[in-house]
Amino acid sequence: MAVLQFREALREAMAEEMRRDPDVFLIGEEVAEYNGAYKVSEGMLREFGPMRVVDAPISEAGFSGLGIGAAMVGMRPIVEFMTFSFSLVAFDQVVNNAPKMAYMSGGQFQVPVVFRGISGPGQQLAATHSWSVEALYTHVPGLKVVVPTTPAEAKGLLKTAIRDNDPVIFLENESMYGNKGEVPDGDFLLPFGVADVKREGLDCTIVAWGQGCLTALAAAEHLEKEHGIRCEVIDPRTLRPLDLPAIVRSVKKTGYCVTVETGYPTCGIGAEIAALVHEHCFDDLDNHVVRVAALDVPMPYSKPLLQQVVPSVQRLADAVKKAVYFRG
Amino acid sequence: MAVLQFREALREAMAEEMRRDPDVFLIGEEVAEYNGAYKVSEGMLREFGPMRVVDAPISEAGFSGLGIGAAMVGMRPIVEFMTFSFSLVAFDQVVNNAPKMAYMSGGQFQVPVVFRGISGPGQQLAATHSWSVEALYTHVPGLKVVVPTTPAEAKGLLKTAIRDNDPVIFLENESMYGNKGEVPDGDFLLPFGVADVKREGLDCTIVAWGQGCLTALAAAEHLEKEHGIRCEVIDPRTLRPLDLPAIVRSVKKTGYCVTVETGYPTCGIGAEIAALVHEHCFDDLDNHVVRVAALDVPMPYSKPLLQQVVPSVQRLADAVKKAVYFRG
Amino acid sequence: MTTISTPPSTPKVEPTSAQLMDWYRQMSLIRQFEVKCAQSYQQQKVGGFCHLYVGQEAVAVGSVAATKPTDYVITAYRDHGHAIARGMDIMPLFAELYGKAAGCSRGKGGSMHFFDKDKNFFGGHAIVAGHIPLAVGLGWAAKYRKQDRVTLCYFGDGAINQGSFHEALNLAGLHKLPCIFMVENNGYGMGTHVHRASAVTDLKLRTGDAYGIPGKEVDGMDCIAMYQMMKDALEYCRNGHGSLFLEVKTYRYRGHSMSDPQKYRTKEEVAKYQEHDPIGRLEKLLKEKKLIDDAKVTALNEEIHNLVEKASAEADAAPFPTSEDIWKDVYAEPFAPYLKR
Amino acid sequence: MTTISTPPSTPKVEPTSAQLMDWYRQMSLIRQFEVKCAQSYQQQKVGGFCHLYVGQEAVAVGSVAATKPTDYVITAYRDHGHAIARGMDIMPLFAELYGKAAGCSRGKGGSMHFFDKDKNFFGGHAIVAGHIPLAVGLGWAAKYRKQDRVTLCYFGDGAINQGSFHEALNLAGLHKLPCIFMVENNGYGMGTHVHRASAVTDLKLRTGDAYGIPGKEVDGMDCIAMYQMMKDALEYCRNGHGSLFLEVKTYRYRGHSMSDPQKYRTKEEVAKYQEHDPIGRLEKLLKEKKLIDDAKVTALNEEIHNLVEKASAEADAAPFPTSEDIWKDVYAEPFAPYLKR
Ligand SMILES: Cc1ncc(C[n+]2csc(CCOP(=O)(O)OP(=O)(O)O)c2C)c(N)n1
Ligand SMILES: Cc1ncc(C[n+]2csc(CCOP(=O)(O)OP(=O)(O)O)c2C)c(N)n1
Ligand SMILES: [Mg+2]
Ligand SMILES: [Mg+2]
Repeated sequence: MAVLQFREALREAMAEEMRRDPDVFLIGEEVAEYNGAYKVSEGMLREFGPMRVVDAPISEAGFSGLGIGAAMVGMRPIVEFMTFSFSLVAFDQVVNNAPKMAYMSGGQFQVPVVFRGISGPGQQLAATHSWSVEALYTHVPGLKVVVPTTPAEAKGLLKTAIRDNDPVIFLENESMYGNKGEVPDGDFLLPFGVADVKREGLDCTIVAWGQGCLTALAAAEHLEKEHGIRCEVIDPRTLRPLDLPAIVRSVKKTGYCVTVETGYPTCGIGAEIAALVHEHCFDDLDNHVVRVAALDVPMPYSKPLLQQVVPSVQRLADAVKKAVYFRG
Repeated sequence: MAVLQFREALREAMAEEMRRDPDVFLIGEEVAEYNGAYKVSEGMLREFGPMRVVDAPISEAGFSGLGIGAAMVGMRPIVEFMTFSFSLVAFDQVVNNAPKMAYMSGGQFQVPVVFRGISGPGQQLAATHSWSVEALYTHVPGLKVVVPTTPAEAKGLLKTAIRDNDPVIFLENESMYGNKGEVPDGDFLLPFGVADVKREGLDCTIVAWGQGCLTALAAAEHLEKEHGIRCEVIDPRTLRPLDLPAIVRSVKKTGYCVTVETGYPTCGIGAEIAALVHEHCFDDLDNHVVRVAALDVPMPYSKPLLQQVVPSVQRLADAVKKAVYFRG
Repeated sequence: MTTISTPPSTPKVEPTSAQLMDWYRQMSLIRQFEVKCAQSYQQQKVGGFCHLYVGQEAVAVGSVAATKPTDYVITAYRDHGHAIARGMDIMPLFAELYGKAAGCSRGKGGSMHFFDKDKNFFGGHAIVAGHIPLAVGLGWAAKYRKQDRVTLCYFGDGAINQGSFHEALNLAGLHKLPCIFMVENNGYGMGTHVHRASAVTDLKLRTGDAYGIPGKEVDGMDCIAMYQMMKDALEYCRNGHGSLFLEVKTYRYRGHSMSDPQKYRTKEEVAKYQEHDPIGRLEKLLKEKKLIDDAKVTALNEEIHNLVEKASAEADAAPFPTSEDIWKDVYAEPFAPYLKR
Repeated sequence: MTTISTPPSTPKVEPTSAQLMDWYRQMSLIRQFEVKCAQSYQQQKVGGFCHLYVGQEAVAVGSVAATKPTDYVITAYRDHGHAIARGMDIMPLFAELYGKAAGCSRGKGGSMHFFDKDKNFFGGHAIVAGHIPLAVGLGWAAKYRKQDRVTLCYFGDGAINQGSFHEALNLAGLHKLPCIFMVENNGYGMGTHVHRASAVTDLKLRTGDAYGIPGKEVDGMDCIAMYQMMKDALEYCRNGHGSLFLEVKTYRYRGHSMSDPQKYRTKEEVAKYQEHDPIGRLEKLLKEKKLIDDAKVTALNEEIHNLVEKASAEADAAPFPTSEDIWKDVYAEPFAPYLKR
């Protein structure tokens, strides 16, 4: 077990898989000579050379499609979006060609491509550069959507994603790249569709992933210390497939459920989970599911505004209190 | 009051607004010389000429952006997508440049553009051509999303959309273009954010719009005749802004709520409405909100399969029965 | 700028009589297939959009004839001709059109989405130009694996104005990928003439200075010219010179799709092109060469007619997919347990 | 193909001494603004991505100088220089960088999103090439309204490989819109040299045969050459000849953004370009013309320095937007009642 940064764990996963399987290659903007805009692929060009670590022009639709086409003949491309905000210029490739090829060809062509990169609001990048794309992509059958929270998950889930035979959307977060954690050496894979109970508790279930999960853990800590509210934090880790049983199990225990996400509130992941939880726990809930999300506006640049738009530990904690105390 | 086809009502709205306001023009593929792929703009080239009814190359990102840019200087472009499935190659323009310009410029530049066209599964067009885009666009603050159900609404809402100072997504449906209905002459405008009670009932609320609303009305008819279940059908008409009070009023009366949509079930409009209804009617609901949507798969071509994937009158009726009878 | 070395003008390979006969047969088969397809569409056995290849037969037949089975072929939604030229049986094609389980895409794709992995036929794609980046990926894979495979990518004149065409060709030019980009310029994108859609209508010029990909023009109503041009083009790509862009001048006799009133052109215009009908031209040559006579032509068409009728009938009688098939192939695990059901 | 009539090579207009002095002042102002901006970034008064214009000053100053106030100007995220050249006050620019309510975009846009409606400055756009179709829309509006306005659209060498560039230029070429597309070729898209991103590196060639839009090259380190080329270009567009593509050879001295280690180039390379520094070159000329001397230069820079410091301090002292402002301008109704709150 080594202690690695989140970005190092991602790099280790990619490098190990590339050593294992010659069909795996990485393509994206600045991934090679620049060593990655966020240094995730640092040193990989040196080890694997320019055919396997490939700098792409600013042509997201072009190189996403390149990855999909190569995947149709059994290669396993890792397509890096500098941020998933830029995947929107390649949207048709990602939501049509990648997830529907298997179905439209009657199962003849699988598309084992991984699209990975940053999602979520960064440091004051303003409206067009601050997308949280979970909801957009989880909406689409044929895609799988993965959001690691810890460095170990970053490695274990990315290795699984690369070996998976379906197109995988793998969402990372700039503010988490430097986070450190223990990461199992070698062939460590985590399964899709299996949630992780990041913190146990009896009073309220919080469903959160990635950046939002760290917010949830901090809020849970605060709530227990200051208010004696013991939250159970469930991290789905993959939003599609979703480990609904794990969420339901927890809600049946606590009777309360709060979701948190950095994306827009309308038709978000929180809406889906709320609908599902109400469908499966109607008689167990002591209050409706409470959703915490970014405010319903484009991301502003100005720091004090941005800090209010993105869900904070305080806003989440207040929401949990409101949820569990609402009867009186 | 004339009786018009849905497509004629749309044409009347556009023509009237173009006569009123020289800044209004229509651009899209085959809208001019071909008279529209679905004959919505038939005859408009003759009346308004090639500068105001403009055939575009197959460049959705290009001509969407053209519309947005022209709108920034006060023109009121109507951009027709032959179907909204093709808006996905222009996604960045529609979800970034259009809805965020006003915010990012501190209110200096409004974007009064209307994007209109077909949404929803057509006649066996298969996976890439059968998108219901409501959820994708309603997700995005800065956009308004309109879905007319009757020819009168088609005219009244489109005229409002053209005069609106924000970008509007206006969703039509191929199978409804031939539908006839009474349409008020002249300056008839319908406000955004005001739902219409399409059918009154005491037993169960069905929230539905566009194609799904017609399915809902048929199902309501059947349910009352065959089972004495009196459904109230609420048509929001605009999904953003959403007339939540109207929905809540109805659910408080009926105690049951079912949503229906032709789009994918995950993170759909149904999920949002379900979450909202639970938030606002927790103590009034006798059962959780039930969602009916397309099955969670890409649209298949084969007719018998497609008919099962798209919500049918039967499937909706069964869902309502299951919802209201679930206790015993 | 990157200097452009155009294909070597080697003396043209002369096709054998057997080849010519084979092409004549293939083109006739495609045409009769399409005629039957139109009939079945009227009978509502075919749904969705249906784009016929009538008039363009020489393009698919002449170009595919020059390829190896190991080469990759990908095209747009007007894909019936390419599929047949690539050697796909017509029964599974009819079955696909009729939405049957025996279809080449198991009834999930329809007219616009024919696929055949064994034949290295990568579809059948309905989003205009959306498949061109996929072709670049196929070319990339071949280069990466050092395989002797050329990717042949067909698209229409209307596709040239899509951003994905631009991004794909720049990538192909940049990496000198073994790809042949073939625009079937039939004059129209739906009802819009090239002159009204493309700022530059001499399409073969659009890729040289822009992407360093040489452009060549060829007569798409002449399958021999198609074959010879493709022979050179494939040679050029196999020798690692990079990509090529071929502008094929052709014409579709039928409407854009089955639901096209065709007000944008005159009957005379259509008739003018039909004078150069690719099948008629080859037939004339074969008669001159005494390879066929009227009797033989009648017999051959008779034989093809029967083949087509038989295949269509078989497909018509074949079963539809089952409800369970709805859930199949959404993910690689045939029945993903986690789908909302 | 559409024959290309290139701009008339009219005898070059010679700028007046007053103009030269003004440009020298503007370029110096831009540079000092950027230097202060870098300093404030280090002090974390500026957030997000911040792309400096140092080295490219002559491009914005020389080109904007040739425009009328009624012309439309739009650019990408490296927009400080263009905004200043267009005559925007620097206090609101600093205020925008510091996220203040007094910012030119009310603190909502930041460095990449400067806007000024009164100055016909349409931003400031962060999605590479995403603004080029907007420029086509501005050109369309001018033509539609029969107004004498030319749209000037700036973007970088990296933007050329985006699909939206392609779709936009085809539309502009097709409708002969009064648009000048100016690529500021500073050699790099982030850390990627043009040679590694563009199949054809002689960028001025990429639009002629492809879109019927003539391409011209100009020295972007020489504001006089910029001005003269733009004079001709504007003339060409105003006379209804259609669009033009100008490849401007320039160079950025600083990193791509504030967080760029610049391992992709050598100090020597940067130094080589700095020998042709646009400000230094003009200063030399002005001295030859006896319009300035060292004393005057020092005084001028002193004066600009004080201006910059004063504006920055004012902006720094100005208030942030309020929580209510979060909800403002999402929709045209300043505070849309129906937003989820
Ligand atoms: C992105 C996109 N926009 C629009 C369409 C609708 N559409 C289908 S075919 C077609 C015309 C294409 O013409 P061309 O490329 O010349 O091919 P042809 O039909 O002539 O073979 C159009 C506009 C589409 N399928 N995809
Ligand atoms: C669609 C998109 N992809 C990627 C990026 C990230 N990005 C921002 S600037 C840049 C380089 C652009 O280079 P160039 O166009 O030459 O402009 P310059 O920075 O040199 O002025 C990249 C890759 C982006 N903003 N948008
Ligand atoms: Mg065509
Ligand atoms: Mg550059």
